[in-house]
Amino acid sequence: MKTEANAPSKANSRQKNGNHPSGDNRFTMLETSMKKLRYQPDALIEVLHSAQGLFGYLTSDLLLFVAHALKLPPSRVYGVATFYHFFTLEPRGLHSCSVCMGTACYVKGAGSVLAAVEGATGIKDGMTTPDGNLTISTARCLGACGIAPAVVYDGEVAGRQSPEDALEKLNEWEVKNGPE
Amino acid sequence: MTVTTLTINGELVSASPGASVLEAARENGVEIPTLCELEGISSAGACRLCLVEISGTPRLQPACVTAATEGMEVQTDSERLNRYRRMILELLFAERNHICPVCVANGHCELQSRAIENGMDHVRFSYQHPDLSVDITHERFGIDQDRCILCTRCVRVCDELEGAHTWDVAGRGTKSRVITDLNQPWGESDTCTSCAKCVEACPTGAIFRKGSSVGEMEHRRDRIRFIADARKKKEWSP
Amino acid sequence: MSVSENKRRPRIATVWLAGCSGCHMSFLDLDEWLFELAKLADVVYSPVADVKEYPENVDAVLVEGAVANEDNLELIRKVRARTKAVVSFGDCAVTGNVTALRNPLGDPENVLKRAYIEEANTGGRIPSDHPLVPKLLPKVLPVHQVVKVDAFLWGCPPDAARIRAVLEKLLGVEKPAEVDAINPAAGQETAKTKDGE
Amino acid sequence: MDQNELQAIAEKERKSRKPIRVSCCTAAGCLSSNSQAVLDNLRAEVKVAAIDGRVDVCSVGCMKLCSRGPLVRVADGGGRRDQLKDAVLYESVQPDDVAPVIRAIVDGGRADIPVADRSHPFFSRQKPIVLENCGWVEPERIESYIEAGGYRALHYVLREMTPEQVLKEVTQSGLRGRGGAGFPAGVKWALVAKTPSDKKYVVCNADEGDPGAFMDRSVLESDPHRVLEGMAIAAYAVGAAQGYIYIRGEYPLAINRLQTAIRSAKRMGLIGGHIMDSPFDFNVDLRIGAGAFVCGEETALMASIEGKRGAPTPRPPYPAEHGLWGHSTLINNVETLANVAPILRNGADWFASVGTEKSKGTKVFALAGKIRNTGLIEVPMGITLREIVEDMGDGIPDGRVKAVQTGGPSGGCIPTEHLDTPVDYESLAALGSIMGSGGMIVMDEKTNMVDVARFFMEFCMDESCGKCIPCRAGTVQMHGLLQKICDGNATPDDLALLEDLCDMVRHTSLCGLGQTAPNPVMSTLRFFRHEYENLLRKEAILT
Repeated sequence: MKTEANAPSKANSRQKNGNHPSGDNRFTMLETSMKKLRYQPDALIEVLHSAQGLFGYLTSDLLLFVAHALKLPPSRVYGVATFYHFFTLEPRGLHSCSVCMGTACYVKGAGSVLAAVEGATGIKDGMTTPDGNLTISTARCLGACGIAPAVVYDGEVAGRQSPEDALEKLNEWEVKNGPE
Repeated sequence: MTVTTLTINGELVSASPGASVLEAARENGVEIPTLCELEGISSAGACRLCLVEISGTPRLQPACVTAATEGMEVQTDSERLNRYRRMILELLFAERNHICPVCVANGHCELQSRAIENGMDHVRFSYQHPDLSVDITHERFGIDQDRCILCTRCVRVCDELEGAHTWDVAGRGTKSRVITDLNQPWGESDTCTSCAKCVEACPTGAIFRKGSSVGEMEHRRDRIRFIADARKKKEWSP
Repeated sequence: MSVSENKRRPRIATVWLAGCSGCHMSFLDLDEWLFELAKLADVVYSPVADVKEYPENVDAVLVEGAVANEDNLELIRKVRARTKAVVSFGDCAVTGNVTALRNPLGDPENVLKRAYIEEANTGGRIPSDHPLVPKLLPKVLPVHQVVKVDAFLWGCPPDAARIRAVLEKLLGVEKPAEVDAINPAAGQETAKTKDGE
Repeated sequence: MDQNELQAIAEKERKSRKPIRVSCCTAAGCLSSNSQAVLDNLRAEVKVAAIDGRVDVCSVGCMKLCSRGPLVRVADGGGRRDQLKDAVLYESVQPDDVAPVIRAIVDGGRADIPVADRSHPFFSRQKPIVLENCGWVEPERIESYIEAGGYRALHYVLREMTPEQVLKEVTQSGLRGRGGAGFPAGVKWALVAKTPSDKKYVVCNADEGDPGAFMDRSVLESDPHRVLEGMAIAAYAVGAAQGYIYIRGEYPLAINRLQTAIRSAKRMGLIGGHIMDSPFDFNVDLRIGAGAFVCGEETALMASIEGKRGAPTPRPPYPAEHGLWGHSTLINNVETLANVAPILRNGADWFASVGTEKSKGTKVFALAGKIRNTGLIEVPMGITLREIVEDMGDGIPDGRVKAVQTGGPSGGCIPTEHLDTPVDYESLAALGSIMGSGGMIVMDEKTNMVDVARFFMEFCMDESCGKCIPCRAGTVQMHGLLQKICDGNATPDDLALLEDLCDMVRHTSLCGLGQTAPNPVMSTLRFFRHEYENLLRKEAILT
């Protein structure tokens, strides 16, 4: 038997808008952007975009802060945050490798590039290596079909990638080989 | 108020004004199989078991959210509909771990009843056997994700009747799960009022009273209907 | 589906794969009807009969249990090849049921670890390989996912009346006993199946 | 803002132009091959060569031939659009190539860099309506759009036409929704117009999600004002005062350019209260998606705009009756709205003269796959697939065409023997595919069609919202069966089960995603059944 998530700390759950007890300035910035959206509950997705932009990922604490500010049930906020691919509840790796799996890239061999990266690291699409060095993800068409297959390394698009090219990049980042 | 007259399975019947096709059928003693629908709360049109054929409409329509209209010709029972319904049931049995003989709701389970009524005697699809959790942190109730069919009755009853909105659906697609608050243990939920409406609403053995043994988990749907009715008709107003 | 067109006496069998034998117990609950059965057909193979090898030319077989290990697999393939009508007999055969509860754990190795080490009270140890202990298959499978199945008799266990009904149908009995819709919890026939209403 | 002021802005813009215009594509395709560095170098080198007095360096949108990016165009002729035909279009320009390009301008002549053949069918067969300004206007400058005739249609509509007349014009043009299904735009508009509702909304669906499609993105990155103008005209016709553009979060550049466009249009009074001094008010806000393909479906899109999980709801009620926050709502996709201004500017008859009987106008495609020329094309409806693939795309470098995939995960694969099919809604549907939003992927003989079907099914499985059972669990099982076939472990029974399942999911799913998810399987089964059968085995083996 197991349970799935950590309980958010109760100390923070009763906070009034703003002034997060942690003193973290980013909460004030989030507060400002929520104010701009007039704390409208229907602005939840915009607010989550801002929150992730500020903090990198969405912790339970942060989701609860947003839920209280927008007067939304916590489960609703959690439901929305986990519905959309863009939001992440886990910290991302230092480096990122995003393989485009659009149709054009796929027919030109993106699948084997992804397989090579997954094979070398022992992690799957959407996961981060245990040492926090690399996150692997896939994208659905970057619009770079002309240079397929495309891979985005740390935000930089590289075209016409082979499995070898990708592995070379991982070496450069000193990504450790994972279990096969 | 004028009634609506329509044809269901070739019989001319009348339905109360504003009735859905499902309600019209029930008023006239015609059974349409359902799973996600529950009297007293809004309909989701999600389980697709109540799909019916309507003359002049190319697509099958869910009876629970389709309004009965004057002159409508409805077919609720056909070889094709039953074939589709059977496949939907098979998909559900294959999706999670439904082990009837050891389930608290054995014999009181709507999924099981629908399968028996439909004659679904085996599942042709490959069982997914996902590794799922059981949460018994709540003092009185438990949730076993193995048995959940994602009908969202718990979400709707908690939101619409209790007003707590403790439940919601997290994730998406086959990774969808019903959760309490921020996907935290139910026992640590800040919003749950322990009203048990979700327990009574659950069609399977997913949400249960602790201490229920195999086959002991009976659902009191009448309680939900009672509260919903009372609210709607303002029976308790001074 | 009936095996009664045969001129000779029908040959029937029962087989026990990965299951608890509860289905066979229910079969034995047919009590005195078993004498009727003996008049209608020869029981040529069964865990309750002392026959070592599954014979050729069997007309119908009731298969209890899921396919969980290599012995099960070998036997069910043999059964299929030598039998006209295969009936999945009980929930383990039909769905995998309790025997398939191990599937979410993944590899057999994990299963053994969970059973013999993690759940052990003291000093757990995985039993060493022994030729007499058949190897577990990667997943427990219902019978129809391994071989073609001709009829399904679900229930945990199916009650005796339903077993009789199936056998009577197979053997072409003219007026089979009537069985109503079934309440799976009670294990007895009841007409009412609607849940909680 | 009135006609004269618009003209004055256009005039001023024209006068400010220098004799030579160097344009560098900074739409996503070229940006991903480093065109920003090329643009920076161009700007710097022009200064170094001291020719900045007679040379403009512009950042423009898509110039179509994405496979040869970054693209740089050098045009003389005083920045006049009609002189463009004599311009030089350099291909694959690297930052180091900038110096020779500038030297060629100084010395006269051409740099020794590959130049695109502008008389090639890839360019000559295009019929630009939606893309008429792409690669010409500077997307971040509203003046540039106004110079190209922008906002004149809106002005005309507000001054000279009643909403009924606008509806009539759009209906007469025969414009159909470019999002995929091809519902007549005029009918949709009229439904919203006649629905009584105290508030109405116009929504631009820019949630382009098909893997292999980047048409809408190119339009938004290259010519964002065109979409705003189309929305404003639609809002006037149906009686809406608020608009939303729902755009994928994966398109940061398009988001950025739209934000700039909305800001500058507001500043000039082309969006906002009393537009062009008329009583008409119309505001536009952006809503940024967060990565969910299903949000391209109307009801899911509305749920997402309302800040909820993007789960579809049963239709009816349609958005026209019960849309955003329960109000009547018009939803059109980017390309549909991008057609609106030209229709009002040139008239319904002009538009209806392009295309076929039932499919009017043009269609933009993102042409990609194993083909020589990949990129953005806009072609008249009715052109054959063969013309697109063999003439414009110039065929496959080493091999032959096996199939053309249209409509992405909701579409199908059209085999080579049907390449003479005209591109229109009905003909593609007759072949079990759909027009779709405009992804067109060419596949060669080496492509495994079962694997293609599996690929699309994996996409649908990942993108299923999970609300209805046929789609949530059905896509998983269909994917499993396809994987089993690909692995060589499936029997004829498995194939039969797959076909039954396709039929069921198609007819029972709640929304378009599930209803069309079996299409790639059914279309490949129809034309490439032998490829499936070749992978089957007689007897089951354990997996």
